[in-house]
Amino acid sequence: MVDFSWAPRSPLEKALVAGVHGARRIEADVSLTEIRNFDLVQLMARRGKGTDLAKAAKARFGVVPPDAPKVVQTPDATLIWSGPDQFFVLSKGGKHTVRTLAPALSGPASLSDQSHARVLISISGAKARTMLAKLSSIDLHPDAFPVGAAAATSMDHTSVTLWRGNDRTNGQAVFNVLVFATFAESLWHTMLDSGAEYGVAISHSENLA
Amino acid sequence: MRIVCPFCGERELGEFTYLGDTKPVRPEAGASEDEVFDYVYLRDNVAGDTSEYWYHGGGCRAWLKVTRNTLTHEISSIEPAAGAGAAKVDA
Amino acid sequence: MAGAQTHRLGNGGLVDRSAPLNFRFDGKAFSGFQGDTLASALIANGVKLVGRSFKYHRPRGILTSGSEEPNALVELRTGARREPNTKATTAELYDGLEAASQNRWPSLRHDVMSVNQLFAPIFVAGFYYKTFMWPAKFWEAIYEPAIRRAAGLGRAAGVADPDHYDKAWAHCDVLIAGSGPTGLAAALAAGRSGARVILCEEDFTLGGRLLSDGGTIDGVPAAEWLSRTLAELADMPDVRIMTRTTLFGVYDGGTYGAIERVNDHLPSPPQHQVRQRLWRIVAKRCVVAAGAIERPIVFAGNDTPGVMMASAIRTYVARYAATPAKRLALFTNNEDGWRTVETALGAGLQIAAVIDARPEISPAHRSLASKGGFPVLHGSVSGVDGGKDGVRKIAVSLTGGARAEVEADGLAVSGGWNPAVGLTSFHRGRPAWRDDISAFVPDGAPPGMVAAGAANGDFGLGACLSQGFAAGAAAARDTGHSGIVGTAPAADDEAFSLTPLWHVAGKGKAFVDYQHDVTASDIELAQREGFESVEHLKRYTTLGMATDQGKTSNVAGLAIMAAVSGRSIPETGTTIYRPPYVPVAIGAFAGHHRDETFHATRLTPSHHWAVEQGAVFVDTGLWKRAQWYPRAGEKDWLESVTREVKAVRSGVGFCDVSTLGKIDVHGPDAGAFLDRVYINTFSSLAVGKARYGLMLREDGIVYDDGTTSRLAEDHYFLTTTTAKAGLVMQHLEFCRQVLFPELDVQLTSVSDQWAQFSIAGPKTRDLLREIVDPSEDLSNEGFPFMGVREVALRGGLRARLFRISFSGEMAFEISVPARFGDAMARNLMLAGAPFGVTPYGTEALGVMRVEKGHIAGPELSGTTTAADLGLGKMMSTKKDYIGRVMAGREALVAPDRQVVVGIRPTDRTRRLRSGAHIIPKGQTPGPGNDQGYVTSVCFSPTLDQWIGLALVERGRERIGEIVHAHDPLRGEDYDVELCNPVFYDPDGGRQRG
Amino acid sequence: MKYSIFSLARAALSGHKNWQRTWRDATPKDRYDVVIIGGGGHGLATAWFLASEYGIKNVAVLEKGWIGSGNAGRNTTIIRSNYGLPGNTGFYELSMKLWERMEQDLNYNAMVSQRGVINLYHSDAQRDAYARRGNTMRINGIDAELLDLAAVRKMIPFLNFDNARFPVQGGLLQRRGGTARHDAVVWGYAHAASELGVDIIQNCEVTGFVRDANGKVTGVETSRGKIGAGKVGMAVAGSSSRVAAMAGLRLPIESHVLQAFVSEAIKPLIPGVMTFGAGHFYVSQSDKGGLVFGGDIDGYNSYAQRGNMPVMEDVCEGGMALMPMIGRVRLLRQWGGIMDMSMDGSPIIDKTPVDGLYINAGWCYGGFKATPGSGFVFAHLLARDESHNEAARFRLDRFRTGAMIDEKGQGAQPNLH
Repeated sequence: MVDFSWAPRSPLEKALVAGVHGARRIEADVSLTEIRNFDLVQLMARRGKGTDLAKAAKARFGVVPPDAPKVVQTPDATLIWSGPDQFFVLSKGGKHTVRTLAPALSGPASLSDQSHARVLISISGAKARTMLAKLSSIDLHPDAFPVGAAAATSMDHTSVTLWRGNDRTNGQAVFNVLVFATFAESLWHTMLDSGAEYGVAISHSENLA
Repeated sequence: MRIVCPFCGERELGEFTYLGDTKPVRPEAGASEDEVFDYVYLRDNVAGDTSEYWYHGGGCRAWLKVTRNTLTHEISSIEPAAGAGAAKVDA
Repeated sequence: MAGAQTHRLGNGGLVDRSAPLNFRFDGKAFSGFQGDTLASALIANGVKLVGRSFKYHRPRGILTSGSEEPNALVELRTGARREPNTKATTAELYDGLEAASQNRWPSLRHDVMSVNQLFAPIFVAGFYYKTFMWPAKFWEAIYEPAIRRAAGLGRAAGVADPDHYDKAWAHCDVLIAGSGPTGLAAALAAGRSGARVILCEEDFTLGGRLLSDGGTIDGVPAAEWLSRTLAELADMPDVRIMTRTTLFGVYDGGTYGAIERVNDHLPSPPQHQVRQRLWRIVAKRCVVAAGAIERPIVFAGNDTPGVMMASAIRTYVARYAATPAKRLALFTNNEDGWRTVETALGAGLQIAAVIDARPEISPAHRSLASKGGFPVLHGSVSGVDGGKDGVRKIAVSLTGGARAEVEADGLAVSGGWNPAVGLTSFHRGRPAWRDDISAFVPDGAPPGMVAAGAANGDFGLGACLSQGFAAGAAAARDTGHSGIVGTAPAADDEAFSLTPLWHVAGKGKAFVDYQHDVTASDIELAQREGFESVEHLKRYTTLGMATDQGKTSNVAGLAIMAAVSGRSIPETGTTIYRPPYVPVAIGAFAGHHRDETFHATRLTPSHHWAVEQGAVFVDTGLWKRAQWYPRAGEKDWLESVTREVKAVRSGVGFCDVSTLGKIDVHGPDAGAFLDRVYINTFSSLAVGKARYGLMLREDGIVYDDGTTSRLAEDHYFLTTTTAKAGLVMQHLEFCRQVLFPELDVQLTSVSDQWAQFSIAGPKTRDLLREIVDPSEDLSNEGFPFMGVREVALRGGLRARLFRISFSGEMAFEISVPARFGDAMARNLMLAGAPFGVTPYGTEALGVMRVEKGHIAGPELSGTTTAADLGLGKMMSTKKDYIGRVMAGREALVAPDRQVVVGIRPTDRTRRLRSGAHIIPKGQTPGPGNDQGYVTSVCFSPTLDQWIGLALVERGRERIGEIVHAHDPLRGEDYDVELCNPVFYDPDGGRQRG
Repeated sequence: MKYSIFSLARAALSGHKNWQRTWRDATPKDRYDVVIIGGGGHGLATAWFLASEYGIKNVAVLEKGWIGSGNAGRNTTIIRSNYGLPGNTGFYELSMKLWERMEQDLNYNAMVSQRGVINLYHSDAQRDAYARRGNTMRINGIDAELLDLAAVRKMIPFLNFDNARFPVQGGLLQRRGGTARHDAVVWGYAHAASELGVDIIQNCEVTGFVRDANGKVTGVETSRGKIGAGKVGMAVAGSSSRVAAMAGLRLPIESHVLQAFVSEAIKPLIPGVMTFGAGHFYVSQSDKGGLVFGGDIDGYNSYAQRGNMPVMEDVCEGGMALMPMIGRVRLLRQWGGIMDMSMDGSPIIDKTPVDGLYINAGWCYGGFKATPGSGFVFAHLLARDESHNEAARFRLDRFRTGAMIDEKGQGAQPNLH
């Protein structure tokens, strides 16, 4: 009998080369970090069960899930609006998976595992907004897209879920992008091209920002 | 063109796909061939305000009813399709 | 060594004399300064002749100092970066710049094509519509090639553009076009209000006409006010000022197009930088402060090098300290032209005379003339004596009929000013005529846009500042910003008086459209021939269609048409204004999307493993799919594919089929929902079972197919074809949200969640038993055909297993979360090694599906019905579903439709090709007996011959008939037998076994 | 007045003072045998064929603006007959044959230039579809050649063969395809029809139909008064639904905007017409030197005659994917025309359910190349009250019976054709 190993492989495994891309500066003005190994569940309210879902989610997570394009943080999960009466639960470590959420939530909602369907990229740096302006038609001005804002949108003709996490300690904004896994390498290269003139610091991480 | 998705806010044209006039209503089961023909093929094709289905496929995937002027492209109102999200609609 | 700048003033101007720049024009070395344009540098070097006109190849000089320039077009840069038709008046000088004149041969001074001037009596507007008709064949062979060679302007590089472009979005409350006094005042007011402001300036220096015309604002010199204002704006974080950026178009919903020439002022873009950037600016309000364009007067010889717009001469002298003439004459019909005289005198130039078409001039100007010692002639310029080296003498018709002559080496012309009405008219708004300035002003601007200052027909400096300020403040207020704006900057208004004058009758060609060589008499001819509508005029004479978009010619042209057709100018009207306001590089509109990054690329979960295996990939939509896996020693694709098929049919193989669209259909009404979208029934499908489904469009034609499984009472897993994945999702959402909103069903795309592999061949179970946990029952009884369930894999992972077959073999599809797809491919190789497992690509997949008679893309052509595909029996008669009624129309159920049938050549060695047509045997092919065509073919290793599928009229009734495959495109004709489309294992025993 | 090099030379001697109007400026009469609504290429061609082929000269062409101001003056000037479905194939070839003799027929140089049309293919599936189409053409006696990669490289070496996202594999070539000077086609038909007595009436907008007691159309109401007619033919693509609505008809047509673009004039760069098979881009170069190009329709109903940026960008992206040598060539003008997008992508030339009213509509974006053919078969229908053989499938009721002519296989979704 052969021994099988089932090592997960990120869709960016090949494309992501840690280090600096593009212009060499003292400090790269854009940083791109892939966050690996997360749990992502999509919840969609059943017909007429939007309120029930909100209640059940409140009971499960301690917070009311977003009913507008926003994210809501809990100590161990991020609830991300993904459309009317639907949201994602993003977490680490197997606490919030379809299996663990279903008992409490499958009454008012359908659940669909998206953990492998997306790649999560975190973007920050002094020129993060400038670089993103090449990809996103959304207004990312701090007043228009504050911390906690989210959007189901497209970047470079590719569907993404975008949200603004907490600022870094140096005050720089952090933008998180969930992109479909099979498009990830392509969008990644587009991001590198877009950021090259500012210098891009590339890394990956196991930690949610 | 910018379309204000009732769920997402104002978005760029490129995120949406156009389908057509909302006026033709799919006939109930048992309708005649003539009625279905009318639904599938005939259009008022109005020059002026018209209500249209648009799909926010590049965003929240909601189908929208958009009232738009075909002479000026100005949009005067937008509402979600009856069954967008988890909206409850009686049969 | 570069020549001396003979025509540069000793001091003054905004050029940086500490930064000399060398450049070449037509191979000759010159020098200029930082801050020059190519045009100002040429003028500083005394160059007058810069180009040749389109039709007559007349010698031409620089006419203007901006993007309205019709004459001074050059090929800028060399090699792959050569840019034809570049306006010298907007090209920034850089060290090492190389430019060449164009549309001339062998040289600019001696252009053979100027012989065209001899034929000018024949080459009138539209002459080509009246001749070159006989003999018919001569058009393509003789006339047209000659015309094409002669036409055109500069030469494109002819090789791929080596530079990069990108595109970006910007958002603001108030967008301002132009940084002259109007635009800056608007920016001040809007910025102080707290609005987000973007100001776009075409030039590389901010200030607009202030840079040339100066003046006094708020009691200080304009330059001082300018620097103070720019400093204030720079301190406002939400005011963004973009130089070298032209607002070229306005689109719906307040979306504006702008082009930023990021690095055109350098020889080539620095590493990692783009040449130009296309901006899509979303603005709630827009203030058009784009100024006005001075217009020429049409008179004989008005195209002689050295005849220039009066304001341009001011710009060259004041801003660039370059002198286009030593002894200048002015021909004006308005007060503003005189400012050129003031500037010229201030710079020490000689004024030969002022020819003023107005009946009266002001006392101030009269005393200026006597102080300057030059005559003021009341009348018009009726001719210019000169040539490629410039102006020598100017003929003047004096009011009252007498004639005079003026000796000068330059002639400044001012026919008044036309507000830049482009942006405000791009939504088909027609500008309105204003008699007091004899010009069109904006009217019917797109929503949210206003024009102010000179762009609105108010030319005085004071008016520009106050209007701009008010417009900026109002725009900010409209967008919810009400900060304290303070008071508007103030200045006096210059006097403005004008006597309309468009055309001076005279002997010799008088040009309206310089670049296209449209003369006043061409316009008269057009009117005579009935082309008096302005759109006809434009199309017949090509007036206004040159690279300057008629900025200097349109109004004069229609004024002349108005005069000859006895209508007023407003009655004559304007043509439709078309974006872009200035020509924009095609590369900029494409941005990043060119070459290999034209479109996104989708990769399957096992892509990089397949690359390691040496797979050849094929583009399927956006996907890269492994097409086959060549092995050393195989001579062509056919050998590889044949090996792969044989390996599957005799052993086991696997193929990544993750590209299929996958949709989770959840909810208590999921079954009912699927019943309405599929022609067959899914509500009756048992949990743990899969079924093949077919969808129609509402018009009754087949839309898509796929296998859909029931994973739970309220959960189906639907698959689509690779091609239609996104469209089916959209269609199903339409059904869910619009057609059947009463059904409780939820849809989620899970296409990217699952890596899915087809494992096929008689040894499939052997392989699977290696990889699946031993506790799982894979026997025919324990896991029957069309069964579906979740299984445990060795090593702890869970997978979904579907017993479905596209190849016709004993087969399963296995799916695991996508990040395990790579491991799955590797583990299948490991587990299958003892059984000779063979990865196969889309070609082998295609071969096996043709052998099995399954339909795919070529048969799902969007014109075939379920019955055409042999699937008519699937159409339920017990329920309503999308497309049911329309599928019953008479022509769609006619007995003579083309239906899917198998074909095989009567000569077993014969190769088949898709696209051949089917003709009854023994008949001569013609439209009357064209009975169908071959949709799919393959070499079947199993049958050891080529086989195919075809759509053939009444095909199923004709099984066994020999027909003719007719392929004239490839010169092939051969007999084929119509046969059962299922070539392999027709009773399906293998896939069920 | 006969046009020729000799008449030009003679005219030059008199300073071109003696040229007459290209077409007479007619005032409407009370009644015509046939009134054509729409002074575009199709309407004028119909009038000319009525007069020249069918001997019906008491004809008026009513134009609400100036002739050729609709799609005849807004297209990208391509002519071709490379269609694949019965109905289209023969009709467009009839039209092509009429192009080939147009200038001699009309005594007007419309610059019909058969420099070739090549449709590039980028996949085996696309090659097979083109092979099917090309074979259809050949079976119908139309020239077609299937070129492989080597042949395409030789013919148009400047394409991106080296680092393309979707590499070119070959092309379907129709050498007889090409371009014609669109405005000149309009003026040529106007000139020739006017010479035969047809009244061309500009600035005459039809505002309604005059019907008799039986509902038969007996004339039109216009901005210049009532005009009687034996028969009324409408050739108003872009406005078909609006005009038909005046007669109480609803059509299987939607109006969509199609943008077109022209670059600055440059020296000859591109030989014939090329279409990109992996994106929305087609291009030719005018005799004046501009690259004339276009792509997909904007995709939403519109009567605005202008488009938006996404399509503009999409088209230029296609251009840069196919031939990145045009990166530095500048786009000079952009405009939009309103297409009669029919429910199967093919035209309608038929009687209508309203007696006396005939329709010529639904040209999608194929109207220009059809101009002479459309005029010919519409004249036939108006003169004989029966469809011309080559237009027999362009029936209005084909959607009801299911006999669609759907080249793209997109179904009743006009914006996808």
